[in-house]
Amino acid sequence: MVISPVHYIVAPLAAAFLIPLLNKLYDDAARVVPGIVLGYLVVVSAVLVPQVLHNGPITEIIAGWRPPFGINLVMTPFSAILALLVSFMAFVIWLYGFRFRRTLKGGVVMYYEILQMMMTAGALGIILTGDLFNMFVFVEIAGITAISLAAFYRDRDGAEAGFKYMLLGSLASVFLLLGILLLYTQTHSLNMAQIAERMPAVAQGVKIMALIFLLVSLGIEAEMFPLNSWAPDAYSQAPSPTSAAFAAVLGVAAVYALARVSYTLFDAQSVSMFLMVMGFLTMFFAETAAIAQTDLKRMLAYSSMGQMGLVMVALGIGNETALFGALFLIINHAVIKALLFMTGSYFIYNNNSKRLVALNGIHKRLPYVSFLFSLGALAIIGFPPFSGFWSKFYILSGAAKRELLPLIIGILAITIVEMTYYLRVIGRIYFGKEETEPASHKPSINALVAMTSLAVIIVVLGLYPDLISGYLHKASMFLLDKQAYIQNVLSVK
Amino acid sequence: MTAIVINIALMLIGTAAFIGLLRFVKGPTAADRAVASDTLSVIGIAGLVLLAYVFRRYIYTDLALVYAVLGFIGIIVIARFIERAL
Amino acid sequence: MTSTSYHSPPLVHYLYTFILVWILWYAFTTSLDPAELIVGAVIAAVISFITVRYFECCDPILLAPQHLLYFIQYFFVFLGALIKANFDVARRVINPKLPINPGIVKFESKLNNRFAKMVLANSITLTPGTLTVDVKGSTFYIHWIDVKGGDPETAYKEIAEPFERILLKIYG
Amino acid sequence: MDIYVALLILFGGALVAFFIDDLNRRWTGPVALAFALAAAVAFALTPEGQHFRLSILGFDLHWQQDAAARFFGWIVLGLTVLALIYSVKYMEGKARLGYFYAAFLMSAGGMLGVSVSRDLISFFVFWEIMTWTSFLLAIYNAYYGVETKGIKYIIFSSIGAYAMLTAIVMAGHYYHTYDIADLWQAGAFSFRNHWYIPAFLMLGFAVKAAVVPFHVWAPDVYAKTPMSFTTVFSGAMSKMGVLGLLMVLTGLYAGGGDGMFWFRWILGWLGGITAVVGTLQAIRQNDAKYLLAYSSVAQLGYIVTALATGTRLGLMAALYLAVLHAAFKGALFMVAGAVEKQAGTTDFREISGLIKRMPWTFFVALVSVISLAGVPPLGGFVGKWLLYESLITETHSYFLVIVIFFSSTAAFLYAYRFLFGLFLGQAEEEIKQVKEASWWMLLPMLVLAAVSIVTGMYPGLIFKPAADVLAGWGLPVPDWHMSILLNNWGNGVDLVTVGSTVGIVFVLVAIYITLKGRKTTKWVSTKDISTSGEIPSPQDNLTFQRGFFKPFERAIGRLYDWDANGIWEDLGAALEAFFGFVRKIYTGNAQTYALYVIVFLVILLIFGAKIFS
Amino acid sequence: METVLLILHYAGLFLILLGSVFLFLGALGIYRMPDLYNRLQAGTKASTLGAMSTILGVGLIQPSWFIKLFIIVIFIALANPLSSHALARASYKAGVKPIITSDTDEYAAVADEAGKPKTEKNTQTL
Amino acid sequence: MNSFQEVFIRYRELMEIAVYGVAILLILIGLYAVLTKKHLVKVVIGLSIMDAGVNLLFVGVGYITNHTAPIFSPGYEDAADKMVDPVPQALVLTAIVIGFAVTALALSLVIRLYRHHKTANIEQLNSLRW
Amino acid sequence: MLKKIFVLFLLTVTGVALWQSFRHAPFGENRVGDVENPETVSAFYLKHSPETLHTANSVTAIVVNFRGFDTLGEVTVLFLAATGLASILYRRKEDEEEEGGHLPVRVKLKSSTLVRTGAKILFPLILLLGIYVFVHGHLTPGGGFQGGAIIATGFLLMFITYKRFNVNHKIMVWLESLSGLAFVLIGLYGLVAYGSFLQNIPWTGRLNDLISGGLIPLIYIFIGIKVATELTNVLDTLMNTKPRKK
Ligand code: NA
Ligand code: NA
Repeated sequence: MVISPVHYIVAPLAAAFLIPLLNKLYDDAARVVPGIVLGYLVVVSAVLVPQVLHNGPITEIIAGWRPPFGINLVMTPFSAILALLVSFMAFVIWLYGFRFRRTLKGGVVMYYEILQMMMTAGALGIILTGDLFNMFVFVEIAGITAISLAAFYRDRDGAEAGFKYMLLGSLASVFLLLGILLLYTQTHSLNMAQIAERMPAVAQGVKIMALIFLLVSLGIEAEMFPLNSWAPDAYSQAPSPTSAAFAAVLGVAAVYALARVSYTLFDAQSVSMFLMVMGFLTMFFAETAAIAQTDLKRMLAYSSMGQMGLVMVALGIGNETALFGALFLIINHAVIKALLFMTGSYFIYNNNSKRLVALNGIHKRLPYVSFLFSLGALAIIGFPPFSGFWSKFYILSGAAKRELLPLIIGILAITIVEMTYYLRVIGRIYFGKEETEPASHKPSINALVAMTSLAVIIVVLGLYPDLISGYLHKASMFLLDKQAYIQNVLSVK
Repeated sequence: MTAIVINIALMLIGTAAFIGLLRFVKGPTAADRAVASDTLSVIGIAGLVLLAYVFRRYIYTDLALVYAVLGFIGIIVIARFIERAL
Repeated sequence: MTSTSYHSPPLVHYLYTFILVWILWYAFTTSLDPAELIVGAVIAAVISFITVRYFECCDPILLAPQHLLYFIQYFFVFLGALIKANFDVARRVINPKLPINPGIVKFESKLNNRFAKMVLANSITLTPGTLTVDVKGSTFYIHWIDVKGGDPETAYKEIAEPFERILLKIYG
Repeated sequence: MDIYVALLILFGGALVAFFIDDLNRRWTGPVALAFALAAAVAFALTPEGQHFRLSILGFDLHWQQDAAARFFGWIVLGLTVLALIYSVKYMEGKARLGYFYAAFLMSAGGMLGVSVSRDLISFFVFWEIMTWTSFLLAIYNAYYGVETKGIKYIIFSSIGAYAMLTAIVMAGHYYHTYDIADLWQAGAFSFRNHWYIPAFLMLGFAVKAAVVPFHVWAPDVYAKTPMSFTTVFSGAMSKMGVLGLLMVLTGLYAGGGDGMFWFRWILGWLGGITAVVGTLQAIRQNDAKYLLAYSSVAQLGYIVTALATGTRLGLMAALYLAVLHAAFKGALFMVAGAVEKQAGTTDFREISGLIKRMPWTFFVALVSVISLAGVPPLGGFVGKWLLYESLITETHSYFLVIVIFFSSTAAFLYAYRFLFGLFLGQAEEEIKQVKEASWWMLLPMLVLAAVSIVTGMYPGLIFKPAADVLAGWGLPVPDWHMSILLNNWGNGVDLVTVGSTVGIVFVLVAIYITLKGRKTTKWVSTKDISTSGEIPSPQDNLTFQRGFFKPFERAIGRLYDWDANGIWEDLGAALEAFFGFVRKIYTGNAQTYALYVIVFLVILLIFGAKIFS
Repeated sequence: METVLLILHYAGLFLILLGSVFLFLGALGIYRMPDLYNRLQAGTKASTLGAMSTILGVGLIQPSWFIKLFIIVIFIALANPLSSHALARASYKAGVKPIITSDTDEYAAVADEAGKPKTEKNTQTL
Repeated sequence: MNSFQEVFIRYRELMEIAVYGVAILLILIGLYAVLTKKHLVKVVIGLSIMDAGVNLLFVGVGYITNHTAPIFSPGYEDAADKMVDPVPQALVLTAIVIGFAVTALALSLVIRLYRHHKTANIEQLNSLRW
Repeated sequence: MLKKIFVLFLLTVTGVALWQSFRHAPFGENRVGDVENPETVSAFYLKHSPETLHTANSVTAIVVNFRGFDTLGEVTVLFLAATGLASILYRRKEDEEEEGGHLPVRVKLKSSTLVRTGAKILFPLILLLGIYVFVHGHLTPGGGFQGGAIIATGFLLMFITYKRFNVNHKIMVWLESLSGLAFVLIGLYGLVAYGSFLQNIPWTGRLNDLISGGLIPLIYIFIGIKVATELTNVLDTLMNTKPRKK
């Protein structure tokens, strides 16, 4: 069987259905199988991404019906890179958590593993599908897993976080359905390429209504202000590997959906201002809320929202430079935020507390973890020579190309806020006065490997961004080229 | 003749459904609403069968059957809920 | 799909359930297409396997010819009562000022069979002015729209007797 | 040897130092020092004029070993090596040495990188590296600094850096290049084209050079950082601001200095005000470290004023003072560090009479203070001379001269206080246990003192590379001689003669005082002083040093009321309060959140046609 | 054959008409009757017969549909009184008081066996 | 014969109000419950009502006057051009199932919240804020 | 009060906007277009459902084949909801202690004997109806989801009438897993044999035969089994969470 994009979806699905059975035969199946699957997805990416980057987009037909009549998966350079990112991050997160969950008992681990793996499948589906309604289905897969995982822990306020996420997520799906239905009534199609092709003929009023419904819906998923109130709760209550996946898997997919809808279905110009303003407000409100947090995971959550805001700003700026920056930032944020959640989780685990105060002087107990956390913090602020710098620089350059001086100043002003709270945490870690010395939980070897590999990526991409820049350029160019997408999808026989 | 009768029947059933709906809205207790919806579901089954005939589609009778089953179980569940037995 | 906490029922029950379900399948499909019948047989076998423990309504002995006659008799008695009941309803609905004297009465039924009791209860519900509120053991509690006498004997006579007479012949 | 070798050595050394600390804490310092020395050697071996180009993400990074790179590079490396020698003993026994030395070397690498960068992107990258690593060092001594003092530094630095970044991306957009030479060529730094490009760049450099009102971070940070790094912090890192200003000014002057008058006036006066504010604050400090910190602010003010003149002598003065300030202020911070290490404190009220306990340290302090005060025959004098010359004869800024003169005169007060407070007067009992600092610490101090002495007689040693810098960047170059100071009227002063004469007199007087002083001193506790008729409360510190310059403070008291620090802190507090208010929108109520969604939806539905047209 | 079909047709029409009238009356019943139990009385009887009659009527008009429609009728006959009974029982247990004018409420004593407190007025609403 | 269908044609506007209007009204009613009801279960019911409205809208949009269900059962084998749009019906099936899944999940969350806080009042559900 | 007025205002705007936008798709208008030369997906499906797939119910053809990928996702959503539900409501020792040593119970009170008797009779009938609905998914209205749901309501009826009616969880897990897996495997068979995931076999029988539509009925049967077990599971979990005195 030749490797094709559909494996991204089918492998996790088959595994999810199989795990309950295997778990009866072999105790650890639930923990091992997702790793095998996610590892396989990385392999799939490793095979497919170069193909896409060199030979152009792959459109995979499903059920034998060519687009626009059947559902199809489209791997453009943009989605291919994100698919690689998501599957890789999911694998690393799995690796990180492999021994972590030993502490949980019995069938609960199985639920956890299935949900965590399927969140990745949902995200991949969102990224790969070429069909609007199919995207809705995958949004729901991702959403349901995310809600369940946010509510996973009993001793936290998980259910509350889950309920809030559920409430807003349900509104999101209602609006998404309304948007899809409106587009369907006007274009008689669900295939994104064909909708895009027929869009010019649609009456302006309906077009805008559909756009509004889609934007609000995807805005909720992509943590756009003021629709993002679920995020801090969900991030902070979920198990740490899940929090990492929220940032590195789910967030990536949500932003992708936002980009695809804005750029392919609609005119990038018409949403430009909206995305810039909302992205900026997202940054502003998230970072200002983050600075006063007393809870580490909540602080990281607000920080994630801030980064998503910046991505939206970049999507709004909309030139190739800014899109390059956006894509780079998506990658950086996925890697760095995952690292921060992973390391932060060991702080929490050791302190039995999520409070920042508990971090005082923790570097004595967890020197390497502290080092990695600090590295991540410096990188996410965008200090050179870490990778975060380049993405920010490109986004700013993109803004400069549109001569948006106030935007540049605004972004940088907010970055200072972000910097402030991250550096305070570093200060606490290294210089805080330690109160007590509880028993240490040193990171296990698999977690160390996972965290270190992310740190290496951060440094390597910072020092040698050209490792991926060619691909990113290709991807961002392709995102801008609406006609190429339509052409590629609809010409498939 | 046939058309007239069918139309009268449809109108009667429609009016019946409307009156049932009034009771449903009025309540006053949950049990009263349950009674209303019980009757409504039976009215609905009859209406469905009649419509199947109007549209000359045998396959619609399946809907009536399914609706009958689901309506019945729904009322039993509501009854159990009303007596706070769930 | 269901738990196996009871001892397993006799084979004839399986067969009996199977046949009933298969007939029902035919009623659903109303088709003598061999494919349908074969598939129906398979399904009926599966269902009879799952539900045989619960499906206890009608012993095969009920299919004996004399019982069939009683059934027909019951049907007509019931139909008459039903139509009567409906005109009664019509009367009351159109003119709700009719004197009503509601109350809940009870009586003892002589029936032992659960299915028979259910048939009786349903019949009572569908006949004029009465509604089965509950059955506990063999005591029936009936909401009676126009109570003609509070004592169980009167109630029994007025409400249950015509049905139970026939039912006792079948299930007695 | 390629230009990047020194940089690689420094950054690699940082990594090695960080991890070697886990193996053996005693190796960390020497290893770091070895790397710094290696870097210095590599830098020395890098041939003049060598270019290094690198393309990252399509940006052409350009590093060059030119006169400016050598000039500032040697300030950085020289101080770094000396400070690391000093550190070996100074930091002995302290915690987190891997962290300290790694940040130190990276910071040095950043500064060296800034010195050699000839394009704005690598300039900015190195600039940021130097900034965040120095932040890590600024918070080294106390976590509590992170919440207030240390964070102030990084916030101000980042405001500056991001102003620079804004300018850089805008310049990149308008001129399609980041190469500094090309930008000069294109007139990118001219106010006429896009005023904010030069303005924002200079804002960034001004913060690093601690120009008022962006100076508030400096005193705390200079005083709180371990002294071995403060040496570099104040001596070298602030010079990166000078380098940047010079770079922008080069562009400005190359662009014909269009409408420059007002700008130079502003910058000059900012420098002057900085000098005055720094001096006045230094005078009232009770802690030697804070005194030196404010003094640094003041000294940088002179340099900025000198830069602002834009004249031959002024620019020369700026570069000359940059080196000298690195030398004497580096030495003085080392002195403060030595005192702190040996006596446990640098608070004048706790300490006095160290002269007998730490004579070598005193010697370094004396030489450096004289140089700082700008008194002949030491190096500082030459810088002041050039500055006055430039202001009087070239730009005729007489008011500014008065300001600078006031500041220089007032500087005597704190210079005196520093010497007296630490070293002179009577030694308390507890002071008598104090020993002279280790030779590892004295050696770099003496080297720096020697710089002040030698340049006092042979300023040409600095004039030459400085002139190369100016010439290399196409700026006006004054005539200069190895040891003769010319004024505009053609009269010359032979510094060697002056220097030797004063030196001999000094030695004689010193011997006399030492011999005589021993006999006449009568011991009285310095902590038992009358309170001028007021009844002291038990909390009052009765040390006589407490009210050292009270009369002076009373005389200029009003000036102290205007406290930039307080204003910034109020602003910060107000911002945090505002942020705290803003985050209340996350009420925790799920229904409110749903309401937000619908309100947002409705706003879009109402105004959608406008928003998405 | 034709005639038979015609007769069936008209019989069917009659049943449909009759059924829909009873359905109407049933609905009227649940609307107009004074208390829940009386509404159930009226609603169940009329709607059961009405639905059965209407459906059988259609079955007569379309003989090929008859078997399936007959199944529906049997189901209704079985299930509808059952559901009414279940509702009556539940309502009583939930404390919905019937109007009793005959002084006879034999059920009151036993309905309580689950030990649940009876409320004066049922306040439970959906 | 089918005057029922004639009604559909003649009063198209009316039917539009009836179908679209009711669907939209359901969405709004659900939304109202979501925004104002304090009981968690009522909020969840509100969401379900919204779902129902959207589903109805789907089906309504797919309807074509005088056309029949898109099932080629005996007698209708060649009636393809007389059938309503099957796509929204297929979509709505998916939407219903997903709506059910979310509702079930929501109820489970309510159960846990109730067990933990001993209340189902949404306003007392704010341990996570700011 | 003010809040309610505000909410009503919001709802009014939303309602008007929805109404206005859906007026652009007039009710009852034929937007499908020419079925013989399809321009829309709907027309394409109406053409190929009987012609190519030989599937009478074109909705089923869409659900299972044309847009079968959606359906796979949908089945997954259901599966994940059941998993999530279980992960949210699983009982720990601590929970039992917190609740004062209560055991889970499905229904608190015994149900009416009449309903119990009725349920026993109706149970097989409901199961049969459910199976009928999904086996004839390609011929009549309904299908795997509907049939599965009907079966689950059959179990629901038993759950609420019998305290001790329990499903065998082991069998449920097997059915659930295998039916889901079967769906995926059928899809993979299409991928391997004909080049695209979920592609139907070329032999699709005769329109309106029970055995027609190629793999469509087979898939729908698996979906029916999966949905039935899944929903039953969900109901079981939801109903097994009430505490009861020991
Ligand atoms: Na009933
Ligand atoms: Na079907």
